[in-house]
Amino acid sequence: MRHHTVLETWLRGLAIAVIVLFFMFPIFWIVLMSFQTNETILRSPPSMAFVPTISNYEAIFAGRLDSNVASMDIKFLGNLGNSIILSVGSVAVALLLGVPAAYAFARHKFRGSEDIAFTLLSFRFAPPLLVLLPLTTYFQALGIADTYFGLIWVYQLICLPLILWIVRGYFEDIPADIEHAYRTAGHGWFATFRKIALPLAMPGIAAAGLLAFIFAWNNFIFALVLASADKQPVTVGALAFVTASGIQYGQIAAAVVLSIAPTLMLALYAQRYLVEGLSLGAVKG
Amino acid sequence: MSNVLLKLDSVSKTYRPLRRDPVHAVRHFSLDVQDGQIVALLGSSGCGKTSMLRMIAGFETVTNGAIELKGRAIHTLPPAKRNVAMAFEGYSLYPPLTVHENMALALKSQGVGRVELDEQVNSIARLLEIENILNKYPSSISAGQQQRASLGRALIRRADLHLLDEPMGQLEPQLRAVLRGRIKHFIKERQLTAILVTHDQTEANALADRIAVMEDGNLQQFDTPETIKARPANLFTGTFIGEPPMNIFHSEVELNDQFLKFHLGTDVVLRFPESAFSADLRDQLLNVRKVTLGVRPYAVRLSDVGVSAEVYANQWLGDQSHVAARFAAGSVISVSHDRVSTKEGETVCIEFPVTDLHIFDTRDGSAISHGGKPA
Amino acid sequence: MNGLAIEGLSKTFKDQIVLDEVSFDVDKGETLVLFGPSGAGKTVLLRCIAGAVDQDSGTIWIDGHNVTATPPEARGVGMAFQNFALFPHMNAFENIASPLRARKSEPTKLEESVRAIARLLKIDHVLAHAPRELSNGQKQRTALARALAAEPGLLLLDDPLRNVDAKLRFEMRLELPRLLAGREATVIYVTQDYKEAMALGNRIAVLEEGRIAQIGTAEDIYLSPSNIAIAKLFGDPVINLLDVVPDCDERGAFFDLSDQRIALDFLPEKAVGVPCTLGIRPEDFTITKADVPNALPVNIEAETPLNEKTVTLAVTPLGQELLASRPAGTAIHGQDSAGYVFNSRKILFFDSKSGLRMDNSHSNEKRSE
Amino acid sequence: MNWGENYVNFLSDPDFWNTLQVSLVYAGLTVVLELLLGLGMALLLVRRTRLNNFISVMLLMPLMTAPALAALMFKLMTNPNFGILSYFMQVLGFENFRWGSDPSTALLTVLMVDIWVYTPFMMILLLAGLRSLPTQPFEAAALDGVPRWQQFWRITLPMLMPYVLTASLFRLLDSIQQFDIIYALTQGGPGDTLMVFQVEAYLNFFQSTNIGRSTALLIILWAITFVLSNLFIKNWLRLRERARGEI
Repeated sequence: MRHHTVLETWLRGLAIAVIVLFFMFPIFWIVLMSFQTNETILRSPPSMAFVPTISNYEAIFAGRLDSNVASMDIKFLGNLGNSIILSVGSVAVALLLGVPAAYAFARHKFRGSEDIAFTLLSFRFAPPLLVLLPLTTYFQALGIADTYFGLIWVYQLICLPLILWIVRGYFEDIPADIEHAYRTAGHGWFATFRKIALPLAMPGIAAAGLLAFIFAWNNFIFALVLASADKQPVTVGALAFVTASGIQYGQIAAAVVLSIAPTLMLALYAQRYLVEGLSLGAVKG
Repeated sequence: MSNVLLKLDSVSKTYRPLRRDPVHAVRHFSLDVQDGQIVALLGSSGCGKTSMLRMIAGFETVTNGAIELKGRAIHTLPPAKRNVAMAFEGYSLYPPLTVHENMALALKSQGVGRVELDEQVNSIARLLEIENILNKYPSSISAGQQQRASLGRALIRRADLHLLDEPMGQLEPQLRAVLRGRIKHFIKERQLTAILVTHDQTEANALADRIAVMEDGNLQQFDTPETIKARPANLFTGTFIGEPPMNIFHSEVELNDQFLKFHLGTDVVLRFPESAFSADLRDQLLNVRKVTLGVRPYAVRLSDVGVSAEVYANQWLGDQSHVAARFAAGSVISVSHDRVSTKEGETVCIEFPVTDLHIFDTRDGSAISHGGKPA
Repeated sequence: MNGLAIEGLSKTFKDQIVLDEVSFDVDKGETLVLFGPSGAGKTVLLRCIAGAVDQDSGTIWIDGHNVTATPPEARGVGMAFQNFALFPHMNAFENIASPLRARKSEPTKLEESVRAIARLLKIDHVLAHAPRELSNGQKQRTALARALAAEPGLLLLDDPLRNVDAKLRFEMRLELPRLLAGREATVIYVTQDYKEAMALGNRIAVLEEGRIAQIGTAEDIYLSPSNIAIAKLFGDPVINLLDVVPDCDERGAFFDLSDQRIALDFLPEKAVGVPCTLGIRPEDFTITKADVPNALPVNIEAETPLNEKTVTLAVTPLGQELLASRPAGTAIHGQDSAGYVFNSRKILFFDSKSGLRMDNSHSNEKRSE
Repeated sequence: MNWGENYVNFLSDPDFWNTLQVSLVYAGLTVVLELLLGLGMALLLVRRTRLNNFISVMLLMPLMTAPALAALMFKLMTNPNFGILSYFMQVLGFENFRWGSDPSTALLTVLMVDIWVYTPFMMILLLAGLRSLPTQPFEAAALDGVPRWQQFWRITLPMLMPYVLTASLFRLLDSIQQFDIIYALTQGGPGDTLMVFQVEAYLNFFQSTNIGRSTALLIILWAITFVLSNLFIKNWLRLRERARGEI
C-alpha cells in the first residue's frame, strides 16, 4: 500500500510523459520521414499531414536511386546482408568458444581464475582502436584482411567477453549440488555439462547471445577501420550512403529505419532476456 | 477488569490472482487481545497467520472486517500511523546501517536524545546478548544475531502493540530457551501487548498467555495453552498440538454387556466399562456412532493387556523411548520416559487408558469428550 | 570387509581447517551418523566421500577399494542432499531414473525399478510431476528414491529430513531404519538433530571443528560423553552444569553449595579437591520439598509445560539456573522454595579446566564408615 | 627516432591538452547527467505496474539503436533546412541555432545524442537494482515512521550503491572512448571542439598517417581507462564484499 498526494501523482505523470517524449520522438520522427518525399520533408513549418509514400523503400530495395539530377546504383541491401553475416557469425563463434569457457570459469576455481576473468572483461575497456590499428597490418600479412572470417574474428573482442561474463554468472547460479547429484548418480563430467548445466543455463545463454548479436550489429568502429565497401555493415554503410545520396533525405531516413529495425524488433521481442542479460553483464561477477 | 486493546472483528483477506481462483487467506477472524497480554497465532505455514499479522501492521489491505487498536479503527491507516512495532521473520534490517543504528533509527526520527537513545539501545542489546555486534553491519553477522537485532529494533519502541513474526526461529536451541524467559519477562515488566506468530508450539506454550490456533484461514481455538492441550476443541487442534502427534483411529461405537465398545475396523475392539462415561455422554456417543479416537503417545501404554501389535521401531532418545507398532487398525506410537527394551518385530500389547481418551465426531471433527468427560 | 574406511582425511578451505585428520571405519550394512553443530565439517566430509570435493590428504576405501582418485560417477555411491538437489528440468520419474540411465539399465527393467522404489516411498502418484510441483515431503522422498534407485553399496544421506516439516520428519525417523535395513547398504547419515542421530545410527560419530570428538553408540555418547561440549549437544533441555569443588572427608564425599553440604555417594578419585563441572541431566533431578536432606536448595522460577514433559526452571542460592524435567501431568510438591535431589551415580564429572570427562572406571567409592 | 618522442612532444602540444580536456569533460558530463537522469527515471518506474513495464521496454529502444545511426538520426533532426530540432529552436526564438556545426553548441548536441542512447542503460541497471532490493526493510521503515527522505538517503541509496558504481564505471569507460557518435555527427569538429582521443587517433592514423602520434594517444587513453577501471573495480569489490557480509 502506498500513499501519495494528488500533486505528487500529477508531477510523476508529467515527468514520465516528458521522458517518453524525449526518448521516443527521434524514432517516431525518422520513421515518419522515411515515408515522405523530399518536398514534404522540406516544408516549413514541418507538418504531420502528408500522403505517405513507400517510394523511399522501393528505391532502396531496387538498388537504384533516381533523383532529378541523375540516377545512381546503391548497394545498401548489401550492407544489410553483411550485417547479418557478421552478427550471426560472430555470435555463433562466441557461443561456441565462450560457453564452455564460462563453464570452466564458473566451476573450476583455480589460482588466478578470477584474475583471468577480469582480464577478459577488461578487453571491453581497452580502446578499440588500440587493438584495431595494429590489426590492419597483421590482417594484411595473414591474408584475412577484408574477409568475413577476419572480421568475425575481430568481433570476438566484443562478443566473447560479453558471453563469457554473462553465462558464467548463470552457471554459477546453478547450485553445485545439482551437478554433484548427477555425477554421483553415475554420469561423467561431460554428460553433466550437457544434460544439467547447459539446459539450466539456457536462459542466460539466450540472453547473452541476444545481447552479443545486438552489440555486433551496432558496432561501427571495427568495420570502419577494417572493412572495405563490399564487406561493410549497415552502421558504416548508412554513413557512406548519406554522403553518396546527397539530399535524398527520405531515402536516408528509410535506410536508417531499415538498419535499426532488426535490433529494435529483437529488443522488443525478447526484452525480458535482454534486461536480464544487461543487468547480469554489468552487475554480477 | 482488563481492557480490550486490539479487536479483530470478522477480518477476512482474499487474494485475487489474475486468471486464477481467489485465495481466502483469512476468513472472518475475530479475536480480542487484552491489554498486557501475549497472544500467539499458531499454525502451520499457509494457515493465514502471517497474512493476519501483515494486515494488523498495514502491509496488506483488509478485504473485509475491521481492526481496532485502542478503540480507533486502524485498518485504513498507513503503517506509520498505526503505532505498531514489528519484528520481522526475515529480520528486514536496514542493510546500510549498523545494528546500533538499526535499533536507534525509529527513536531518532521521533527526536529522542542521544544519551537516552544509547542507554536504551544498550539495555536491549544486553537483554538479547548482542552488545558485541552493535557496530557491525547486518550482512556481517549470523542469522541468529540478525534475528535478535530485528527483535531489539521492535522491542525498543514504545508502541501500542508489538508484532513478533517467528522471532526466534534462527536461534540456537540453548539461547532460544534462555531468551524466551527474558523476553517474556521484558514484555510483562513493561506491560507491553504482543502478538506472536509462530509455527512452533513449544514457543507458543512458553511465551503466550493465550494461543489462537489457525488453520486454512480459520480460527480453530483460542484459549490458554493448558486448555488447548487438555481439551482440544476439535480434531485439528488435537492432532496439531502435541509432539509426537496424537494417535488417531476411526471407530464405531456400540454399547454391549456394560461395556462401551469402539470398533476399529473389523478386527480390533476397544472396550471401556460403561461407568467410565456419564449417561448423557454415552447417549451422545451412541447417537453419533462414528467417532474418531485420539490418544496422545505418552498416554499409550505397553502392557500385558490390551490390543496386540507388532513393534516396527524402538528409538531411545536419552530421556524417553519412542516405540512405533502396527496393528490391524493402523499404527500407533507410544512415548515412554523409561527405556523400553522391546525389539523390532516383537509383539506387544497396547493399552489406551480411558482417562486420556479424546473423542471427536468423525463428521465435523468437533470434540465430544476428553478423558470420559464431555467437551 | 568394511563398507567404508577413511584414513587421515584433511581438508583446508581458505586457510581454515575444515577436516583435520579424520579416520574411521564403517562396517558393511552399518548406519553411521555424522553428528555435530553446523560448521563442524560433516557436509564436507560427506562430499569428500562422494567425490564432489577433493580432500587435501587422506585415503578413502569403499567396500575395500581405494577410491581416493576415482571420479564421483565411478564410486558407486548414492547420495541424498539436504536441499534435495533435484534436477529442475526433469520430472520425478527421470530424476529417480537418472542413476539407472547412467548404468544403461534396460528400459522395461528401469521403469519397473523406478516404480518399485516410488511405491515403497509412496510417491508413485507424482512421478510425472516436475520438482517445482512437489511438496517438500515429496521432494525429499524423490531425492531419497534417486539415491536408492541403483541400489548402491554406500548410501550418503546429507541431513535429508532437515527441510521437511516436523510431522513428516517424525514419521520418517521411525520408517527410515526399516527402509534402509531392507537394502543392506552401508549408510552415512549427516544430521544436526541429536534425536535423529540417536534414533537412526548404529553408531554416532560426533564431529567438532573438523575432528572426530567421539564415536560410539547412542548409549555411549548420551551416558558417557567424552567432554562437556558433547554432553551439551545431546539432550533437551540441555544438560545442567554446576561448577563445584568436590571433596572428601571422614563423613564421605561431598561438595558445598552456598553453605549447604551436599553428600555424594560416588566420586571419582581424580575429582577430589579439583574444580569440577558436574553434568546433571534435567530428567535426573527430582523435585522435592525444601527440607529433604541432601537436596539442592532452589527457588522455582518458572514451569514450562512442553509436550510430553514439564520443564522447571529453578535457581540456587548462588544464582545458578538449573532445569529439571518430569513426565507431563505429574504434580510437584511444594511451592517456590523446593529442593532438587539427584542420584549421584548419574552425575557426569568433568574437569572444569579441560572440559574432559573424568574416567569413572578407576573410581573409588567413598562411603561414610 | 626516439620512441618516447611522441610522449614528450605531448607536453608542449596544445592539441593534445585540448584532446585530454575534451575527452574528460565529455566523459564526466555524460556520466553525471545520465546517472542523475537514469536514477530519476528508475525511481519513477520502480513500481511494477503494466504501464511502467511497458514504458521501460519502450525505453530500451534507444539503447538498441546503433550509436552511429543514432547520431545520423540526430544529424537529420538538426539539419538547418528541415530538422525538427532546428525548427523548435527557431520557434523558441533562437534564429540561427546551428547545433553540431557551431562550436558553442557542438558539445551540447553530442551530449544530447549520448544521453539519448545511453540513459536507458543507466535506467535499466538502476531499475534492476531498485527492484532487487528487499522490500522488507522498507516495510520496517514505514512501520517505524522513518520519513521518506531519510529512507532514501540512509537506506535506499546506500543499498543501491553497488549498482550505481558499476553502471557509472561501464558508462565512464565507454564514454571516455567515445567514437561512434562524435565521428558520425561531427568528425571531431567544428574546429577541434570535439576532438576526443579516439577520433583524434583515427584521424591521425588515416588522414595524417601520423601513426606514431596516433598510437601514443591511444596508449595514453588506455592508461587512463586502466587507472579508472582499477579504481572503480576496487571500490566495487569492497562494496560487494560488504553486501555479501565479508567485512
